[in-house]
Amino acid sequence: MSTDLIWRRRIGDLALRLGAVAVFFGLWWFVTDRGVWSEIVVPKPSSVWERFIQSVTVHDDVRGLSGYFLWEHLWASAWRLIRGVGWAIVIGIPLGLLLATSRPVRVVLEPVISFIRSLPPLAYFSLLIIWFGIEDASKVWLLFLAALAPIALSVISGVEGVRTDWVEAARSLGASRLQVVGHTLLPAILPELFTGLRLSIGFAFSTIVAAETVDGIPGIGGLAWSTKKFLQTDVAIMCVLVIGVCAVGIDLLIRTLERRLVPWKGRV
Amino acid sequence: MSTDLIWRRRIGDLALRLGAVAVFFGLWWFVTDRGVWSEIVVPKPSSVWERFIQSVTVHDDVRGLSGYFLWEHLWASAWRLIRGVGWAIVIGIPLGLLLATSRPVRVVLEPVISFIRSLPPLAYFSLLIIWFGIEDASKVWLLFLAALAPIALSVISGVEGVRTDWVEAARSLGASRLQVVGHTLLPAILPELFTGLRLSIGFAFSTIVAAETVDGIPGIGGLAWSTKKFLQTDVAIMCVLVIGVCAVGIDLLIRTLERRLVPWKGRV
Amino acid sequence: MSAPGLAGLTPSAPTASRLVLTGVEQRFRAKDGSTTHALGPLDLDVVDGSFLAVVGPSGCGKSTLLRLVAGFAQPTAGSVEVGGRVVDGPSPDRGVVFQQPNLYPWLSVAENVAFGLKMRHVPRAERRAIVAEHLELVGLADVASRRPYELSGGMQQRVQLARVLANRPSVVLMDEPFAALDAITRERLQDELLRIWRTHRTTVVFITHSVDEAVYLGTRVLVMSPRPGTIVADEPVTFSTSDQAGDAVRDDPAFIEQRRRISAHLRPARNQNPQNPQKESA
Amino acid sequence: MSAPGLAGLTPSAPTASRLVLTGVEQRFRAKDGSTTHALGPLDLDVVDGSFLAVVGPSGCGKSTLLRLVAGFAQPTAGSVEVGGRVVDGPSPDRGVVFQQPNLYPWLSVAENVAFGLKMRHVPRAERRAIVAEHLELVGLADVASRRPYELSGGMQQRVQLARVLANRPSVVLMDEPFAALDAITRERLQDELLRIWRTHRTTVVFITHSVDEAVYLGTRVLVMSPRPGTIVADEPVTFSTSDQAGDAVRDDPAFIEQRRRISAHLRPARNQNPQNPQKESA
Amino acid sequence: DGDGNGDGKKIPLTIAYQNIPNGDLVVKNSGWLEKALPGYEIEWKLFDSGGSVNEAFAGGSIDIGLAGSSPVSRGLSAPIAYKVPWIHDVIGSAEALAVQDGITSITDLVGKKVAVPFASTAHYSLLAALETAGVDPTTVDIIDAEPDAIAAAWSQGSIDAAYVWNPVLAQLVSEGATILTDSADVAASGKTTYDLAVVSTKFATDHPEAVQEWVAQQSRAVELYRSDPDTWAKAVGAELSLDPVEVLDQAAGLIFLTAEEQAGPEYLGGGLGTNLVATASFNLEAKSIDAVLDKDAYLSAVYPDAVDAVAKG
Ligand SMILES: Nc1ncnc2c1ncn2[C@@H]1O[C@H](COP(=O)(O)OP(=O)(O)OP(=O)(O)O)[C@@H](O)[C@H]1O
Ligand SMILES: Nc1ncnc2c1ncn2[C@@H]1O[C@H](COP(=O)(O)OP(=O)(O)OP(=O)(O)O)[C@@H](O)[C@H]1O
Ligand SMILES: NCCS(=O)(=O)O
Ligand SMILES: [Mg+2]
Ligand SMILES: [Mg+2]
Repeated sequence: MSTDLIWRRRIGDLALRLGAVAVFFGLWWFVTDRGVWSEIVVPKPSSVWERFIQSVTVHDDVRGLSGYFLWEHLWASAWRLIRGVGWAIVIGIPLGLLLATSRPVRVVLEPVISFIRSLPPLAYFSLLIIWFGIEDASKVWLLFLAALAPIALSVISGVEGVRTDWVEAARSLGASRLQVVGHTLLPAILPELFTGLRLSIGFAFSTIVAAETVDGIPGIGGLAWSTKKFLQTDVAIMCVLVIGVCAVGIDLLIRTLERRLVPWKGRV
Repeated sequence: MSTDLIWRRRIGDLALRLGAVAVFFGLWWFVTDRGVWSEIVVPKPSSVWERFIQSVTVHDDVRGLSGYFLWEHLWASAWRLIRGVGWAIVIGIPLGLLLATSRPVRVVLEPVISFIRSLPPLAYFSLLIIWFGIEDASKVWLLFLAALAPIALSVISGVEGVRTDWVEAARSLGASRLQVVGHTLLPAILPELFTGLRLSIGFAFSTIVAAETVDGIPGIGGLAWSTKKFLQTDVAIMCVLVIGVCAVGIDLLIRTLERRLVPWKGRV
Repeated sequence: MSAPGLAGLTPSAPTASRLVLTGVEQRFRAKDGSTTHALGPLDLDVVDGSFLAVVGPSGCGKSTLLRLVAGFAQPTAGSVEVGGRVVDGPSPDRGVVFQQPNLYPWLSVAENVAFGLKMRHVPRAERRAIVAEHLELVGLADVASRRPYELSGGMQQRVQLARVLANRPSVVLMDEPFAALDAITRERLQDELLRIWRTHRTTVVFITHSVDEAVYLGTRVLVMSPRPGTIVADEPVTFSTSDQAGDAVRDDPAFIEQRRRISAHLRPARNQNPQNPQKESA
Repeated sequence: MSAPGLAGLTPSAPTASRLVLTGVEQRFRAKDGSTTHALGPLDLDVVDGSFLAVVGPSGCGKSTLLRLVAGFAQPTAGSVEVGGRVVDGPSPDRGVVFQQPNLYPWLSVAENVAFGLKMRHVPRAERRAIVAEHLELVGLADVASRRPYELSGGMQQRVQLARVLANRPSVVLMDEPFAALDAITRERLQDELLRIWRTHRTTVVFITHSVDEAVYLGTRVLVMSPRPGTIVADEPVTFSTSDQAGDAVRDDPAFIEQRRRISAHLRPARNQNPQNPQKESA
Repeated sequence: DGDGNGDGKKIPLTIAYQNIPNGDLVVKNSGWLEKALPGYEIEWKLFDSGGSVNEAFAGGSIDIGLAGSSPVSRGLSAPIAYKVPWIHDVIGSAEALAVQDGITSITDLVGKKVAVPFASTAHYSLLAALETAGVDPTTVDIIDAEPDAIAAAWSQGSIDAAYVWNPVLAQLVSEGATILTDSADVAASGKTTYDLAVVSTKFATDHPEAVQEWVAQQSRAVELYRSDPDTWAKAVGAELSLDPVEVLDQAAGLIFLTAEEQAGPEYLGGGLGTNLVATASFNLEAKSIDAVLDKDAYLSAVYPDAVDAVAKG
């Protein structure tokens, strides 16, 4: 495909997406203007915009919202997310590989993992607090637990789907069991791993409010949670939009990375 | 493999798992007996067991807990889960296929999906309540939204990984585009679909408390939530255990189903 | 035994299977930006009912050519026409036997063979008859209910063959279909293929590495140069249209002579192979 | 040109590559509970440095046999020993060229060939030399940096061959390695293989459908019966150990006679084929 | 009369309740309302906080609900169209500021970590207590935490103080916390907090008789508390899965008022309206709302008709 065509396609994509965003805002404006629903639940785009402006400025002697600028909230949450997802990757990939390659480990640990991943964070968060304190550690743990399962599970599923002759070839070329894992299984499951990673990050994002219900300021989820309790729905919606936009951005990034790192997907 | 061997292996697995469960309860009993943590946060196995007995009996003229027997709570939640995950399957698979096979649709809808799946339920639940009322509909919607993404995403990823020559063969054997989707893509992505389904159900389980924070009785998540606020941690832990055990059971079931339906996994 | 496939199925496009390639070229773009000139420029006109055998060195673009005719890819330059219509995608009129086995693991062997018939809504009873017939044709009636991954490589290729023939396409494109077969099975399938072709006079494009096979089966043999594949020889052949077969043909001095000539066409081509300059002196 | 692979690499097990199969049988259990008797019972004793060529009808258990020797599967009955040790898993001493190409798509062609060397910690410079040598051997030096899925089927098989030979195993197991190659490339690679084998005297098990190839390359040719595969003929051959090659051998009347004899062994075997009872009368 | 509209179709009445040991749970558990209002299809919905009750009202899903005075004043500022026909309880020692050893006065809280469920009555009381003591709230590290998280954080030792209600409060005390001040003290300085009933303006206008009947049953529960606390506690305990003794312990920190008492000038007769205005302006100062409405909006939100009628009847 010519570079020209690639660029034309990219611009087309962008136009389509911007169009979709415009439609979304148009609809939002329309229903709130009509007063279909109470402003407390569905605030106007304009009030959300005002909140956004407030959140990045000093107004009435107040810095941003709840004492922090938007980017401070965002960074606090992002740093928690990075650690949570980071640990999930660091632990989840070896764990998944171990589970997929060792039967006794799988028999015991797979149910444990499906147990843990089904537990509602809201119900066990206080356990994390008593173990890891009310500070960031418990939040990072919660995000880690949310992010772990998709990664571990996709590794397991990926390994199960790896062509046996790839593994056999590696073994008979002199790869040790460990080398098979590192040099054959790991690259072979990259497509699944990327899906797992995307799901994992999405889960972590959607858990950010639950993680920040306790001592969550600064934090974009904590801000959403506390302002929602105060019926400042416009702030909460702004936070939700910010969370969503960040998540979409990261997702597109991962997709691009995937296309670069797994060019053979669907071609073998 | 002989039937004999299969049975011996199954019994071995069971023994390993029961052993793991015994270790878990042993440890739990040990730490609570030592009083390592406050009983309010980590109750004794015995109090949880008593709560369990209460939950299935009439005691002091009270039926079960919060006016319902355990199975009534469980069924209320299960029915919500079934509908949520059911819709997620019914919508998610065609949606994923559509996204994977139509570029313009994907360009617009894929970001929308990654947007939605990253949103924290706690932050947008009130929107669902205002749209769908306080009854089950809003809860089912929440569970549906939680369960949708893993299914849709694994379908997309699966389709991207399908061998092109399978599709080409189908086309040149006379399959229409729709037939390719139904007779080639769908069976070809079964392995990914099962992973997506497992993640999806797990995620729905872990959202059950968030879904039942409002008007959640009867409901196992609602029970956990309301009693936890009252520091009846033993009830909450019992609920969490019940949720976890159900989730593990369903997961094992799906695994078995997967092994039956996708015997070719890793062999092509 | 009646000719297989006669049971009910009429060819999807009984006539008009003439194949015309005009200035066809194929280039591939690698990730690093470099371009591989895989094929062409190629001009070719294959009349209805021909049996075109294609031989050429490994990597010269034979599969690429087949994929263009099948409609799996669009040429970088030039056009491909089948039956007067420009090829812009796959069609059941053009059946393809792929170089690698690509059966569906979720279907049994019989279901794999029935796939095209089912897609085209052939009634169940008829379908079953056609499948049985074609499984016998390739000698695999006894493994009808097995899954492809339980078959040997050669068996899988035979199932693929049955799957395509059962569909009775008006053009059959075959990419080294018999490469994984032993001599006996191979000769038997060659004869069966010939019989089917003689009965239905479908156009066949047949890629092979065996010059013997090409001369035995083809009405026309195309010899391709190393990559980028162009035509270095294009010879008409008559043995397949004679009413002889088997060793009667293979021992025919005319056959041996033509085989020798075509092999000779391949040999110099080989020496021009740009991939192995060091071999030229050898 | 020096013999490929000489650059530094010593065979992983210089001697002791004798192959002993005792009462080997292989049965497969299908999902539906039925059992396929794929192979055996088979007794075989192959001395060090033999070139064992195996021919037999499609689906007779040749690949199954190879997989047992490779250690990818355990026999249902009997035992497989290589160099006096019971085979209980794959080992780099036994290099395997698979019937289907199975290169790693995340590695370039050169990296695929280097795979085994890297796993065995051969220093980078040495590795590079060996890889270059073997890519030249199979005529693919110019596609070293490409990805496998950008190669033709025959090219992929050649890369697989280079990958195994570069690793210099003491036993080489090859499953129809040249089936996807044109005659010229095939003959050239046959001669190269012979040269390597003559230099290193590794034990080779070579599955092929070409009796010509079997007689040309083997020191011993095994003819197998249809499934369940057993030995119907076991003939010593001497052409590969003579110092002749190419047409000098192929035109040798002794060669032609042996080829004819072995083909004859295959023919009756063919007629007993239980898979095609209806063909017996044909 | 409460017989509905006579055509056999029952009028829906959706009630949002919370798990607070007061008369509402007695009414629910004993089924009094269902008997008193046979023409109504009554549904009880459990809510976890005044905040979510407010949201449900905004969404129009609720007719009668329970929320603290702080969330109610915020709801009125929003504005949500509801009125206050009843005071479930006046919060006394049930909500209190529990502190770790070494903190002996409110001024000691400066620089300390104090946990409180944001947007609740306790949050309001904490801020009020700080103001009364002349402590700038920004100098205190006030963090948001739900009661059970407070309990966990306390045992883990990561907070210095918490303003919270029972049973967490009792738990903190049993783990060595001392009570520095409670909502009764805060009330004495004029910042009383309540658990209030709210009824949507529409429902109150359409079915005043139902509201009156509802109030009558609530008043009956208060009377039961005074005459037969054990029966009262048993009903509440059944709802909360709690021991009746414990229920009575917890209820001791709340003040329950009969319809007659509520009709007086201190409460629905006038005092409550003033309190709501004050709460709203306090919330504005604390920046937890953006603007206060006209005084009348709060004063007119008090709906004394039902208690008046019940008190007279
Ligand atoms: N995994 C399996 N499950 C069941 N049956 C199998 C399996 N693998 C092989 N078989 C059966 O074993 C027999 C021998 O297979 P094998 O692959 O060894 O044949 P082959 O001699 O290599 O044939 P070809 O020349 O076609 O490659 C076949 O009949 C095949 O159907
Ligand atoms: N997707 C691709 N990307 C880049 N190059 C490709 C691609 N497909 C094929 N090629 C190149 O095009 C050339 C022709 O390939 P093709 O598969 O047509 O060869 P062939 O004649 O069928 O060879 P063989 O007999 O080995 O199957 C080869 O050099 C190959 O490397
Ligand atoms: N007692 C607190 C109740 S509420 O303020 O959350 O409604
Ligand atoms: Mg090819
Ligand atoms: Mg084989």
